[in-house]
Amino acid sequence: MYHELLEDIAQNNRLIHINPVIKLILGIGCIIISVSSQSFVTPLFIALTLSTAIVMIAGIDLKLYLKLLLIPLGFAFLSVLVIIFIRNSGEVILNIQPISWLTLNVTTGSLNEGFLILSRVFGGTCSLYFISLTTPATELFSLGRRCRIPDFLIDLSMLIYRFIFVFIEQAYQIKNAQLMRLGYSRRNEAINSFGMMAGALFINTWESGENLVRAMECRCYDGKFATLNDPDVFSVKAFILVLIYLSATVIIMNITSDSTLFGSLPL
Amino acid sequence: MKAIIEIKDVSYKYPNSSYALENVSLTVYSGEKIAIVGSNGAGKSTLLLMLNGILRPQSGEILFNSENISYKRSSLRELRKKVGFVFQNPDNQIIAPTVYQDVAFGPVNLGYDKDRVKTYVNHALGYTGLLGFERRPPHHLSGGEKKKVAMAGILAMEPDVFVFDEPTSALDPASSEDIMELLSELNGHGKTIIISTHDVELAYPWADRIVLMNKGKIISEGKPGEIFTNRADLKSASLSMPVLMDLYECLCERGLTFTGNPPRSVLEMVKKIETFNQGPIQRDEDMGKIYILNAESPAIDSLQELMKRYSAQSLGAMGTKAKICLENKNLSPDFTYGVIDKCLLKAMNSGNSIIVTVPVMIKRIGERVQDFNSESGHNIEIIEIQENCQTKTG
Amino acid sequence: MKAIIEIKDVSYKYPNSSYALENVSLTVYSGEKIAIVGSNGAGKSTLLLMLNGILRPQSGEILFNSENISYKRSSLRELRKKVGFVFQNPDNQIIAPTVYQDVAFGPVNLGYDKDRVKTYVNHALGYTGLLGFERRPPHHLSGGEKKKVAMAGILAMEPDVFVFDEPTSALDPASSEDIMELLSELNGHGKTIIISTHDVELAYPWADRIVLMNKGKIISEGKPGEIFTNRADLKSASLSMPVLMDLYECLCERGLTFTGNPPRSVLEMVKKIETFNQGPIQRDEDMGKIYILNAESPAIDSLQELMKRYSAQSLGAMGTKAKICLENKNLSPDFTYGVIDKCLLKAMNSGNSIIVTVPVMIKRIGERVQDFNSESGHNIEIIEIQENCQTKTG
Amino acid sequence: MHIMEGFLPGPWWQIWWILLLPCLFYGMYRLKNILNENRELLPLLGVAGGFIFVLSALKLPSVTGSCSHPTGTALSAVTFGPWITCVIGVIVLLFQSLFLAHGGLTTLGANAMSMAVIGPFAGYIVYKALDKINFNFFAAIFIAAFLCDLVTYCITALQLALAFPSTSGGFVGSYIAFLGVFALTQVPLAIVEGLVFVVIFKYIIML
Repeated sequence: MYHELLEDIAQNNRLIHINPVIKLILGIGCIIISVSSQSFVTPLFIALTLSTAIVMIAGIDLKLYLKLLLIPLGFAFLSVLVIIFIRNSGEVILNIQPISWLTLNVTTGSLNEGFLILSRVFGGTCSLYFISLTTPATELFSLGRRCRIPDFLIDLSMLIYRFIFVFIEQAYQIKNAQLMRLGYSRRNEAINSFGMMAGALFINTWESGENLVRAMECRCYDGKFATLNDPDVFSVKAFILVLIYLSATVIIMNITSDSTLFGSLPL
Repeated sequence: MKAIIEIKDVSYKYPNSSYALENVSLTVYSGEKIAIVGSNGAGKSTLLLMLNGILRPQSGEILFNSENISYKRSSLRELRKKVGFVFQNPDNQIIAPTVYQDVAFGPVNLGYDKDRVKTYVNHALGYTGLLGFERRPPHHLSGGEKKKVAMAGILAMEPDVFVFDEPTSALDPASSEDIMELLSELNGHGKTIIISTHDVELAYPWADRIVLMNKGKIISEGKPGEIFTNRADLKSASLSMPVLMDLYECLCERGLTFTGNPPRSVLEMVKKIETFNQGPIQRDEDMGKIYILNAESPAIDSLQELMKRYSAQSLGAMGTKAKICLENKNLSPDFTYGVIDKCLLKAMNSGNSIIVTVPVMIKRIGERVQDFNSESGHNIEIIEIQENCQTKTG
Repeated sequence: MKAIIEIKDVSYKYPNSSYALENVSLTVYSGEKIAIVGSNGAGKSTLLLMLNGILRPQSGEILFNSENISYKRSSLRELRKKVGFVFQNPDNQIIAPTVYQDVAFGPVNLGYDKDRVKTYVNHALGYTGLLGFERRPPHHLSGGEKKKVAMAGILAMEPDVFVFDEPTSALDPASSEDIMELLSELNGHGKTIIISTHDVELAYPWADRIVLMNKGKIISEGKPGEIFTNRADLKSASLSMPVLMDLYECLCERGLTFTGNPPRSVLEMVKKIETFNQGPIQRDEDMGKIYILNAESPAIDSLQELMKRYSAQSLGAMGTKAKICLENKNLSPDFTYGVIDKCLLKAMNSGNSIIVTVPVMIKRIGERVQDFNSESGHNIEIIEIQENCQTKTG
Repeated sequence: MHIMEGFLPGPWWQIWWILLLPCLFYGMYRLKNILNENRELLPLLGVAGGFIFVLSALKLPSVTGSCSHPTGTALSAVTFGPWITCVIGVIVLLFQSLFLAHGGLTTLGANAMSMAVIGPFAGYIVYKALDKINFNFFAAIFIAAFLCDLVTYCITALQLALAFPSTSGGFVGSYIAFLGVFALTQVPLAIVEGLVFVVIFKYIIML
């Protein structure tokens, strides 16, 4: 399972030594600009530039990255479809009447809005991927500590983090073992197999909890967790580059705020 | 021999890491005992996971019974029925609330009816010596017992090929020997066995063929005697020689000359050392005898009497059934592993012994003793004790 | 020797099961290397868990530094600072999301200030060869590396006694040897080491003292040579003899007579066999030499040149530092474990060798070679290569 | 059902964040008090959080053929109560968005409200009520998990409808549209999730 979490990929990216603050400013800045943009141009610009950065600079495998982009598609597609049918304005392009009492219209306005939202999702997701793929959570914990997020919350997050990986490996092995004995082969059986796996995992969770308490006792636990030493140097040059990039996108956003797919203004 | 699995030029790479397998080719023949030997991270498990389609090679192909593996759902079902896989960690394999339910998991998924499931499960439990454990929760079993439940779960599906990832990891010596003997027994029934291990001491005497792996590649393959004498290959695989082999090689380097193959057991090493020693070693005139008793024969009830009659000083048990049978009679055998060699040693020192075993192993005992006799020039006799308590010379 | 831990007549019973420990008494002396040997379920882990107060005996008492263990929270903290415990499964011990944070867990909770924490952690990481791993998450490490992180986490608390439950379980041979050598190094620094294991091959050459356990009781304890020659005790503990010991005993039974103690290594066995052999073995005149090089000395840079100068055919590395040092220079040593014995063997066959090591090990090499010389009647020289590239005879 | 990053426009993503914060702070306050009394709860919550994440990262077998992920928060709500579940849930959702790209950062507020606050509350209240009248345990578990899932999905549809009211039917029309479209996948999933949790609890009790 090792290969299925973005975190694992992030641990090997080439931007790992850049101070997380800079990466977060860039990533979150781009997300907010994407969501705020009234036109599809800026989010697509962000998506394109950040994807290039992820693949070319951070060195993430292109094939893998393209696969990741498919993840949001399912939800986005269905939801955007709904929006295209319910948010009518402007010229009617398409009219369907699947059932006698239901008329579905597709208009220029709804298409514009649908496309805008799709582009926001696209831009936002690429920005999120930028954070996920370049900034391992291990770096975020110490950042959180410096930002004065309460200790117990960070400690809890770190424990959850640690056990995500322990359990995911176990779940993967259990599932493989079930597959080898032809588990998940029929519908009702699949629910049963899944429930058994989850139950077994729950029992393991229980045991892990006991072991963890014991391990912490053995090491004189006194309510403290260590932080990572020596944060990465804050590169002023990188910071200025990020500011320039963000300013540029804001300018693009303002210039292109009227651009739409079909000319008429969105709502 | 007929090829049962052919791996042709297979490569596999986990994303964002180096090759786990790189252009690996290997043919497994029906009825073989193969050990894939290498240190952790050598690619052993990745290779094994390909054999029943859990992982799919990114290049190259895998043939089962001369046909390309198909990754369609129904074909995978067929394949997994024929190639059984036992994981390294039984905790992640046996998850049903009771032993019976766990062993029945496979047969139930094969769609067998209730009676048939019961027959298969009972057979598998009997084979692994777990009858009476049906209602026990796997949780409360020892490591060795858990491993046996995992094996029984696969056994109940009656596959032709058994794949075992690190069969003895984390087991104590007695449980390890139990498991390895079960594997030999399965092999005696004609099953093909493939194990992965980093334990050279284990693989050396057990395997018919060794496949040495490192960093996703096969370094060498061949008979144990060839692979484990190659210090350079072993070093590049971060492994060391089995102790006996090491001793043998060191003695050779010191200028002693031995005849024949390198020793695979203490017995063979003893014989080799004796060949050049002129000391007070006991001579061949007064060899002991080895008696063999079928664990299923009624004569087993009069075992103690038999031991007296044949003036046998030691009792060996080979195979799960034999061990359980003796246990039920409150007899504790002197030897429960490496039994033939130990009895041969006894015989060389003019002691008699009785081996209790199952029919499938009797043939193996005969072969081993004959091998030993022809190589050493001794003439140690094996005698099968007949059901009617008479004897037949074998 | 001073007793550091005294276990007096301790019993412990888990609810709903038989006694895990029954009237166990044992004294551990400061600076010892003890191996508690037994099969799974013998009570080894239960016994170990008592040593730092995780489990509390239901009867009997445990003394640390001649004082009864107190189970008050603050006293337990003190005890656990002094008795470090490394669990069998590192996944049960590693708490934090990165290596640095995990190793720092102990020191931070002991209330050390930031700089002190850093010093201790860096020392522990350097010692275990994990420098450069600080920011790695534990799930990206191999089994052996995880085990080292678990060790480093305890090391950073600087305890006097190290308790290791099955230190090499599930590790491949190279990682096992790494870990065992680390334990010997720690012992060289005066730490008391207690391990539990079911691996007799591992315990036999390593331990100063063996404690043989079965079913919650101590069967016997004493020097490895005594414990592992007692077939009856080993059988009742469901264990078998180490291979070399088995061979030795079989040869004895066959009527060969040896002098001295049973062999603990291949080298010793070779010597024993040679004593009665009159074959073409190379004689003592042309013994090779063993050169020793401090891994911290600048001379290490000219190692290849040194090897030529002293016509050394083989290179050994002892200790983590030495291994890392050679790795950084892209040199691959011929021997990385059992180094002294292998160099002695080389020397017997008139080959020279260089051992790269750390100061604390130099003394151990000297002792081992002296022992060997006095027992075998050979006179193999060890020569320390000095920093200024001159040599001093040791 | 996670709302993707970038899907909710302003001011809706900010509004859901603002609604979430007091719940989160109250949960943290409760948690801190409990931890002050009993420090050993922290490791237990840590493993529980890991479990919830993994459960939701696994693909649930589905009757309709599509795949989704059980929320697992029902389990936490029943075991630890809804306030603590809120804290664990927010952390788990943050990790889900970062590690799996399920959900996002701006949409975390909305997703957490539906999955870590309102859903678990509904499940918890129903479970407690059924428990009081000595309802069959497994049936209670089924209903709690089923409701937890269903309520979560209703809230998500509500959040979408509020952000994108229909031009003709307004909020109500939009809500019906979103409910209808996702009902195809979500209702069967809620049933499956309920069944899965029954199997889990049966399994745990059998051991």
